[in-house]
Amino acid sequence: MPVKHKADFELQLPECEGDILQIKDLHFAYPDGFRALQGISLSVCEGERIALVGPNGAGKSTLMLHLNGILGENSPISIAGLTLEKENLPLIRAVVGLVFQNPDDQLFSPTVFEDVAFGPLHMGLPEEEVKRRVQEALAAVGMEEFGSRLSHHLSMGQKKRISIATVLAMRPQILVLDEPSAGLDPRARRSLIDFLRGLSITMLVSTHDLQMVAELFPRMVILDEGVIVADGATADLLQDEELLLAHGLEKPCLSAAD
Amino acid sequence: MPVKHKADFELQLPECEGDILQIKDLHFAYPDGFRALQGISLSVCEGERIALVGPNGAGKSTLMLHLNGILGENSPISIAGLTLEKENLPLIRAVVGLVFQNPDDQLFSPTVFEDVAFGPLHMGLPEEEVKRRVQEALAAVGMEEFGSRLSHHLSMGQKKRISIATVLAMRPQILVLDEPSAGLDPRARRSLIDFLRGLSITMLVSTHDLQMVAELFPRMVILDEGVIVADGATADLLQDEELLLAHGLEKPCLSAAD
Amino acid sequence: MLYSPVYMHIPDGFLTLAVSLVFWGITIVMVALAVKNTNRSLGEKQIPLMGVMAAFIFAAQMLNFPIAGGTSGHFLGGALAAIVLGPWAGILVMTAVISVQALLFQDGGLLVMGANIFNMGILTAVIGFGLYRLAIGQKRVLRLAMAGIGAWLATMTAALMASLQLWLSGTTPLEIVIPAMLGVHAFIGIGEALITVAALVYIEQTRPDLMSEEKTAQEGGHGWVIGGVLVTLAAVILSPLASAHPDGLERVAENLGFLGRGMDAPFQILPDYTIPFLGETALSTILAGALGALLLLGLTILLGRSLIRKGNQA
Amino acid sequence: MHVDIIDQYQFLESRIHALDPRVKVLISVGFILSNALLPDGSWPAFALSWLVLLLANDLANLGLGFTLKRSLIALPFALVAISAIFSPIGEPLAIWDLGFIKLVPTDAGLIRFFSIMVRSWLSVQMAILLVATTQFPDLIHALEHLHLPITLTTIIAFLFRYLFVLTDEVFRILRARDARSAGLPGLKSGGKLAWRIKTTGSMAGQLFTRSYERSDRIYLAMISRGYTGRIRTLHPHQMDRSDWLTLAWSAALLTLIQIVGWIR
Ligand SMILES: Nc1ncnc2c1ncn2[C@@H]1O[C@H](COP(=O)(O)OP(=O)(O)OP(=O)(O)O)[C@@H](O)[C@H]1O
Ligand SMILES: Nc1ncnc2c1ncn2[C@@H]1O[C@H](COP(=O)(O)OP(=O)(O)OP(=O)(O)O)[C@@H](O)[C@H]1O
Ligand SMILES: [Mg+2]
Ligand SMILES: [Mg+2]
Repeated sequence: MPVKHKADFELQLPECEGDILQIKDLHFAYPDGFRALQGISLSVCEGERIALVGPNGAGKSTLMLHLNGILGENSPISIAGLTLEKENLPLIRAVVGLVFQNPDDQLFSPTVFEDVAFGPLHMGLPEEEVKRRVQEALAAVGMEEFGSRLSHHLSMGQKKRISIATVLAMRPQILVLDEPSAGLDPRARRSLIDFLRGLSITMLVSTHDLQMVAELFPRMVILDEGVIVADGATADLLQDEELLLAHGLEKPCLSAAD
Repeated sequence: MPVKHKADFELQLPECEGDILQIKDLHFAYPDGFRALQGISLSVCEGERIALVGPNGAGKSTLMLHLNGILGENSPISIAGLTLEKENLPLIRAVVGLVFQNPDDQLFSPTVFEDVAFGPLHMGLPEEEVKRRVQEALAAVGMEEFGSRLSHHLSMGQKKRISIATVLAMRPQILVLDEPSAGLDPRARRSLIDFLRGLSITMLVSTHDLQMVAELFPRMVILDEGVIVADGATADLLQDEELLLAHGLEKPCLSAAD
Repeated sequence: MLYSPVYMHIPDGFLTLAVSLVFWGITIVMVALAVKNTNRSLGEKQIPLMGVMAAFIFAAQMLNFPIAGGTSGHFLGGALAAIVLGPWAGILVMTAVISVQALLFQDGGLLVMGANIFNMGILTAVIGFGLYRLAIGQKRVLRLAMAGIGAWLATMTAALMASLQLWLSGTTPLEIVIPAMLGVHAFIGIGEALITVAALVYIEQTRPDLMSEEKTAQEGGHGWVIGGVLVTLAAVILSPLASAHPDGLERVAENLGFLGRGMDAPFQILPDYTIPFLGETALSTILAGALGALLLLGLTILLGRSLIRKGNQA
Repeated sequence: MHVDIIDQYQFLESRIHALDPRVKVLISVGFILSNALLPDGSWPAFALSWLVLLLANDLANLGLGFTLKRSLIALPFALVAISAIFSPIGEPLAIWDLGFIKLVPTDAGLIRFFSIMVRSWLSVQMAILLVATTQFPDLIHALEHLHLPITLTTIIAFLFRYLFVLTDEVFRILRARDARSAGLPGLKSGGKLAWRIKTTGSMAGQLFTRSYERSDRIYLAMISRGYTGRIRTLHPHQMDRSDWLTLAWSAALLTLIQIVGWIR
């Protein structure tokens, strides 16, 4: 079920020069001095689906946290034409929907409904609109009936879907997912993949699951030690076994699935 | 590095009739009434490596918790000739080494050394022997220098190895691992597989990673809804796509690896 | 058992309305202050932090350690929360824990919740944090020892206060409830102290930033030290006194007038019969109680002395 | 996982389940207050209170004995009140000489003891009824709408959510400890008590550190969805006619109980 982005409360985005996301030579060091990002440049066009891969500690999560201004104020990032500055943050957080890896960190309200409503409420939308958006987002992830359920009663796969709904309810232009398939069994993973395939929205996804990358993402970016070591068509990069091996990856099986 | 099982404090196990583990029609219901195991029978011979697969909620973890008496007192299980009774429990826990999925649950001491020493200390071994065993176990997982490190600050892959060491230090006859490869990046996963391959000990491993199963385990048991639906040679079962699909599994890629 | 109730949670029905309301009053004021102060010091991060910490205290209460013969030690957590999060946040966290225990598990009543929060949340924060704050700038061993003593005393004081509330409500005579409650909690308190110290050691090793002295100093000023010492002194003096001379305590209370002698019937705080003339029947109980209390007092003093000596040598 | 069996909410449909949670909170507190107000030994009033409870049990489709069965948890605390039996007021009923101590139960003491027990027992049942018919999140809303500080209600909401996550963690840690608590024949297993306590303390410390770090991540998740320090909530509940009616009826019943209790 693709999410339609036409409603009363549509964001008026400034004109964008073809790129919905632009990063120019981004550096970042954690307070302890660890230089997690060392010159990242990336451009993303509207509607693209990009996979971000790389070994543990490569800096994937760090990069994603920059995309809606949680880390690194005044970074050289522009999102839908907006620069990453303090006064733009609320708008940017409405544009970029960030889903964390562990749904237990993302779903912090007692009930599913309250959780999905959190984002729209904090955008200051009227109650009626909030309710409509929650319904819509739950429908988009196929969990309409779960509104009144308690978050802790859900299975891992269900929690993952609800996490995505919490962000969809904010009608983001870009969906940023941190390792969405980790910890899912093959069936739940398959249904997640099918769900993501149906979603027509710009998407940046970090993952260790190269098989999913091959199935779902035309473009792939390999990150290692804070730099982008490769950026190109997934089909090409996955053929380059040497490259993969050098960055802790493994050529996935391309025959079994689909 | 295979762990050698000859030392001063070797266990004197009673004669075993060829099977190191025997389960006969095991039933188990959780306190809330959910019947998680509904008639499990399984025999394991010394030195066998068996993979336990099945969808989320199949009962894999439940079964494993039975194997060293954490769940289900007086179950129809015999381990190395010992029946699962209260007075045998301490001995059985020395025979069966159980490693949980999440190393964060397994590692509860501040330093790696203290954690690995927990089992031997609890067994009442003299200090010298404890130290020797800790060194040996850490060496077996290739982490000799990590003794004084804080468990909290290790990477996932390192924590996994330490978890296994905590159990190896007890010199178990059977190693039971619950989803050892979950959450590891391809490189860490690969090194775990290589490590397990080098370990010559009876092994029962639950996993969703069928590719690892194909590489490492000659025998495979499929569990679904509390019953064993298939038990046989991995090579055969993995060919049976219908069977796999029926139980939420997917045929893995057999070409890419090795 | 998934969740085992702790004896210190007073259920509804055991305290009179007047006693319940008095302690609700104190508690409400303290909690309101705590809300104000944490808003100021912790900022917007406070809510998830305190919420998850409350869940932590709750979950940690399920940790137990085998002592002997099937009994096991339990953990209350008030002092630990106050030491690591600061006293105000500690009070809020314990308030949340105690209300959920009452609401969700009926462990402790609703009408008496004010008293329970006062005993287990506010007193433990005052003593636990106050004494720990006192040792700031001292050697690590001394600080940890103070944390341990604080945790033990906090448990004992909470038990003492619960006993006093029960007595004020005419539920049970002083000479019985004090030795009984203090006797049980002397042991529970030891477990509490040891776990608190061990947990602090772990936290210091893995997240030293959470336990830095500046942070602790920032979280509460000298007022807490004074409060902690005063409450501790009061408790240490009061408990043997109360169990040895219950009538004496009562007379003091009457002279101070806070028992409101004029109130009658439903608001009767102090039914007459709790003024026992030291009859033969009660004598042995009193003796036993006094002995126990004196023993505890002596132990506390000895422990304190040896620690101070150690601190001076350092 | 499955620690949620400690959640006592009963998934049923009934008039009581459907009531506005604020009404249920008010009635429960009123009932407990009424118990505290009743004088010692007002048995008819206590009986009437119990009748009201039974009726509520029935209206909630829980079965008559539901709250009764669950009310036994408060029993251990009764030990504390037993001493009331021997309070030196009223007429002595007997003298039990136990050698080292003489116990003298009195009639007034007995009345006092049983009154305390009945009050406590009725109050606990009402609290059980409240949580059995009200989802905890609704309860939190009720407290919010009754003007508790939002900081506090939000902390409680977080506590409820993470209670289950963290207790699960505790259980897994405890299991891991059990799994390695092995023994060998001929050796004394278990280790020293101090070591055991230290291990438990480490477990508590570890749980603390992990909880603390989790709260950091949750904070990040919150700001990424627009949180700026002020929690906003929906107002999902509306008082309707039947809510007001129930409230009025209950007030009348409680007044009646007080009258019965105070008429001699
Ligand atoms: N708060 C922090 N302070 C200091 N260093 C940090 C912090 N968080 C992460 N790092 C370090 O930054 C580097 C990048 O971490 P990041 O979480 O972005 O990696 P990742 O690519 O997401 O890895 P994974 O696949 O394991 O999720 C790592 O080396 C990590 O140790
Ligand atoms: N403590 C518990 N109380 C009640 N039911 C439980 C409990 N623990 C697990 N279950 C249920 O028992 C069934 C088997 O659970 P188990 O954890 O053994 O599955 P599993 O095969 O290990 O699944 P996974 O692949 O997700 O780890 C599940 O349906 C689960 O919901
Ligand atoms: Mg990451
Ligand atoms: Mg499992």
